[in-house]
Amino acid sequence: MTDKKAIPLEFEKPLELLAQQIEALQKQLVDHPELESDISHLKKQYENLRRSLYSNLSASDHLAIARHPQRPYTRDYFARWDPNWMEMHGDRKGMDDPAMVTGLLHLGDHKVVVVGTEKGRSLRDKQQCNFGMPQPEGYRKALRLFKHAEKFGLPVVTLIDTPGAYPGMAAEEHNQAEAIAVNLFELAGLKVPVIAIVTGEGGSGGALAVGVANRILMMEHSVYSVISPEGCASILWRSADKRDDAAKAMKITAREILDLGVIDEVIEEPLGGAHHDYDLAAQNAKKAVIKQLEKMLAMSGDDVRADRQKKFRDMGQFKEAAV
Amino acid sequence: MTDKKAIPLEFEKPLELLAQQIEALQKQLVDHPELESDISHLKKQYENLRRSLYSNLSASDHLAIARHPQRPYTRDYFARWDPNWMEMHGDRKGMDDPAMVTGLLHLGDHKVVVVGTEKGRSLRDKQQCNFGMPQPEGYRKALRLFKHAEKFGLPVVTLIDTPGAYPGMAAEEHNQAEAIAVNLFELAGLKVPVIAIVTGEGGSGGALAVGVANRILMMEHSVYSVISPEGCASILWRSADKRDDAAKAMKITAREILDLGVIDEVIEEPLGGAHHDYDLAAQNAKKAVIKQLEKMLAMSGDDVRADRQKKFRDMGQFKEAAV
Amino acid sequence: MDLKEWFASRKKQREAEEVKLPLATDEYCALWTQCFQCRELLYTSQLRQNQHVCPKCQYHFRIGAMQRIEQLVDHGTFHELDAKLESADPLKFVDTDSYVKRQAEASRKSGLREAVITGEGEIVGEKACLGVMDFGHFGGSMGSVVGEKVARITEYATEKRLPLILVSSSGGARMQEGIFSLMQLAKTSSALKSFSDAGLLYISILSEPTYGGVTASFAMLGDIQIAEPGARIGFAGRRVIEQTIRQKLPADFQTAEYLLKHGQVDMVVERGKLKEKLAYLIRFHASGNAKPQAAPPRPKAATR
Amino acid sequence: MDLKEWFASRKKQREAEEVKLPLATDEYCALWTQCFQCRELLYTSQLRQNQHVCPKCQYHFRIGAMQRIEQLVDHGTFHELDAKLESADPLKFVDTDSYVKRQAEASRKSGLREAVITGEGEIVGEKACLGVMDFGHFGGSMGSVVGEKVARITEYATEKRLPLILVSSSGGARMQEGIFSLMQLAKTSSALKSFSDAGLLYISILSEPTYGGVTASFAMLGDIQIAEPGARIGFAGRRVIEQTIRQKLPADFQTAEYLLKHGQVDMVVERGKLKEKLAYLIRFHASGNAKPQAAPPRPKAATR
Ligand SMILES: [Zn+2]
Ligand SMILES: [Zn+2]
Repeated sequence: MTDKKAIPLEFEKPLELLAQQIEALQKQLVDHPELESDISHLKKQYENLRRSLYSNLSASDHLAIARHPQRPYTRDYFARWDPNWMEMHGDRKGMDDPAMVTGLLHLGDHKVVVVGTEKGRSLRDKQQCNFGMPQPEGYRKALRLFKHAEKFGLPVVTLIDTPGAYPGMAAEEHNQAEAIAVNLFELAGLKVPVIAIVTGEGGSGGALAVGVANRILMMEHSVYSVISPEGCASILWRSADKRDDAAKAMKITAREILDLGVIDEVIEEPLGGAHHDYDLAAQNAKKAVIKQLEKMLAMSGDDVRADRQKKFRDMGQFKEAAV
Repeated sequence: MTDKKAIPLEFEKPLELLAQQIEALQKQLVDHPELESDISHLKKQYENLRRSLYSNLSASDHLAIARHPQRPYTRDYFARWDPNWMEMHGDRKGMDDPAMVTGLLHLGDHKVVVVGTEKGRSLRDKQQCNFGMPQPEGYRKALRLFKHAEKFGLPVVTLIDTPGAYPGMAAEEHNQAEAIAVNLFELAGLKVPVIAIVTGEGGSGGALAVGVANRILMMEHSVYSVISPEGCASILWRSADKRDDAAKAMKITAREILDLGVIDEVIEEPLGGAHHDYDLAAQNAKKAVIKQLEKMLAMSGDDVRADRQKKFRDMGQFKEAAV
Repeated sequence: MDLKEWFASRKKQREAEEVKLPLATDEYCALWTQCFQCRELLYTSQLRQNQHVCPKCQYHFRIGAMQRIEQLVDHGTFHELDAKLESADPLKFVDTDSYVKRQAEASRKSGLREAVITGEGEIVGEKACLGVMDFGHFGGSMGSVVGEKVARITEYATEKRLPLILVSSSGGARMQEGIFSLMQLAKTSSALKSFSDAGLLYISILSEPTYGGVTASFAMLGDIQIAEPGARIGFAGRRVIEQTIRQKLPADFQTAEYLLKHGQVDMVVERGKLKEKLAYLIRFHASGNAKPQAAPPRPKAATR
Repeated sequence: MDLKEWFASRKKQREAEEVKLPLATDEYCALWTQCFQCRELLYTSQLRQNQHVCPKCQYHFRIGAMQRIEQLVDHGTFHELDAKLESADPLKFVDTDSYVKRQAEASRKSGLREAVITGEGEIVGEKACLGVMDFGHFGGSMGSVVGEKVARITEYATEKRLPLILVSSSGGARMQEGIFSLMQLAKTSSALKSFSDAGLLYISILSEPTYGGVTASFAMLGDIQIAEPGARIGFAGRRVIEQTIRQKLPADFQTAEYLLKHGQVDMVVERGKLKEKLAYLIRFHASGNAKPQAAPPRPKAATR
């Protein structure tokens, strides 16, 4: 993906206007060489504005980048991490949910089981993936691979990019809640290392169902929240228009969640967001995962499990009343 | 159930005719006391014929009794073994298959997990139970209870009365074969004792899926076979009419299978079949199960598992060629 | 502290605050209560005697945590644990009002510090650990305190090798605690994993209503799942689903009976029989089986 | 014994019997073979070179066990095990003909003693145990010998700590052995349970056709499930299902691709890539993970 093809986001409009101006002047440059300095000035302005924009992003801006239609998805990462990765399919019980991608992958020198939610690139893919919202069968497919990893002593790496679990009728009938709960339960008990990366949207229980990891990483512009900002706004503000307020209040950005102590690391993205350079984004993520993984590989299985359970045991803030 | 209400089977017709004669004579007895001795003679004949019939049943006769519409079903046994038994429902993943009944039950002094295929008594029940043919979800419900039993150290008692697993489209989609295979696999690994009783029809893999037990018992008139006699006849004889030949050739009766060394005990039924006296049939079955169970309770979990695995390891007959 | 003491201390606390608080649940407010289902007017006192089940149509009214404990636990045997935990405000959350104010308001309405009460008690003589949620407090939502108390009672039960009973009633996670509330799903499920590996019995009771993060964690992890008649239980709310699939859902969708049909609960038990069934189940899984289970197997070391 | 020797010994045996046997599979009989799917006339020798996959439409022809072994195992590395086991006639079974006669007829047609060949060999240098079924022998049906040989190779692999690959092709259980044939489902699954508990890798390959008792036992118990393109795989046969549900089934029902869509297999792999994928999978699950897994946990003793 090159910059040219990137669809600009709302908050990037000023940048786009500047770019258009520069382009217009450049066309006149042959006839009017005196424009050279103006162009150079504008280019500097452009760079400054860009830096300034990206160092002062609001929660909503991050959300927009995290949801960018050109954002790299799970399959984009897997393909770049290991072009020969081998996909594994199905829950063995009637369904292969394309919204949950699973397989075997060489990550540098390490062999890992990978599991990730997938939004789908083409319209047809998106529809089949329910726009990244897994069915219960998708979570059970993930669970099958978690157990496979445990049996063969393979670490697990999960990628998270989902608005949440699919809220459909069949999903409820097939016990969506149980599918998620059982994954939380079984992930807690694994003795192989689990590393999770939120690459885009980390949406609620549907994200956590593949996110109970020893180390949780977030891509710089990804978000992670208990409910979508729209959902939160429509319940608490009684208006989905208050999405930006909700996004801000819930502290959904990678940096904020790192500061809250819930995650372990923020992975730098290419300037402007991961969609400007898939290869670089995938490489940064790969390096970060390998670094975290290698720290864990010296630990015993029992210690790996205890480490993960302690991590989640400590989550939350509360007080103890005097009386 | 009393004798009067029992629907006679084809091979019982001569008995029925005799009974009608006796009844006719008895009506005339007031006016013709001299008939007394004739009646007494006929009654003796009746008893003799009955004994003779039931001591020389063909495979098809057993099959007919095993499939008798009034035959006691799984729920009839459970209710008599423990009127307060507690039913447990569902596979937790979308379905509660009524063709597979599961629960907790006090069997004498023992607490056991019970699992059994159920044909259903009323027409509506029968339809819901698919006439005793479980769906994959039924086998997975059974598996859930097997795991429950294992977790809590409770022995398992299974009752088998099924023509086989349901051959439907959704059943195939939901991987009927896997559901059966996984039960065979997991039952083999249980460290709690498992006792199975074939109470009616033991039909193929759909029966075995709840039949991998330390001890296998069969009710006197029950049958157990790799394929239904009709199915066998239509494949090998190319005519379902040859059912009786197939039934005979396959050796499907309790006594024959005992002689082949595949099962451990034949449980006596009330004369004429279990449908003539539910209470007695249930009591005989209960006694037999408790006797077998108590032999196993002194064994360690590992020994119980090894005992079961050895049992099935030894099944089969073959030769070793010289060259 | 038993129930009597608990009520006494709560009364004292209220008097100290010199505020006239309404009673814990709305139906207490009047002499008469109209049944939500059959519209019958019922004597509130009679309704209470009938464990808040409509004598006419068997509608199971929502009840508070203390009432539930009163119904399930033998008189005088309940000892509350971790009663003093109360919510913080880690995000300094403000929507149309501040989380701090909303917390105070919730406590004023419910008379409770948080949406779950945990403790130890006896059920027809059988010792058990309990956690009971109260929908009347902040919609039974799960924040850090609910998660912490559920995790603690689970750990306590593990240590004491006692059966665990959790009665759920919740709208889901508490948004005002953001990502922390989401993480409670993992915290409670993880505690239950260790509890389960110890070979102990967990009975989950689902009462009206149980949704979202609570359903998607501890409420669906019972060795035995029991639902109250008519209770609505699900992951996503009815309206969200209808908006997603653009069609009307059947009337009985997400009811206890619907869940039973779809294999999600072991049984639907009417309130009047719940206590005896619990005692039966505890006894069935306990006596004779008290030996601890071996530790789970150690898997191979991780690859390099 | 490697393949060359095997063929040599088979040839000798045949000559000794002084019977002109046809070749193992029907398509060998002619210079030309018509593709079942696209109807193209193909040179049999070319078809063979292409691993019996139609070069035009990719139809995967059914192949015999020895051909399969030739395709999968490195030349000269295959050692057959338990080659001498042969069927008995425990029921003295007679239908329109006797089982004994049918056995002889099956062996004459297939040139095999039984419907599965088992042994040890190398796959791109990776040691593995193999069991390969041959539909050409008695419809690949499973009687006591097939069950015994599958159980033995599973136990052998467990003992040697080698990966296990079973290639299925079967119409189901062998009716002529009655209840004994049914019990082979349990025997093979039980052996696989112990194999799996030892932390070892089992790859199940489903080829055209795999039905009934074989599908409902070892063929569906793979850690990894691979199907060949177009292979029909199921529990019940198509006609039985159509009779039961009284409606036509979709054309692709029970094909490998249908199973993939319904989550029953991990992947559909064309024959030309099968060997390399197997080697990849064996390596992926082997190196660095060779430490044996601890024994499964001991559950509590049974109740009294
Ligand atoms: Zn009412
Ligand atoms: Zn072709």
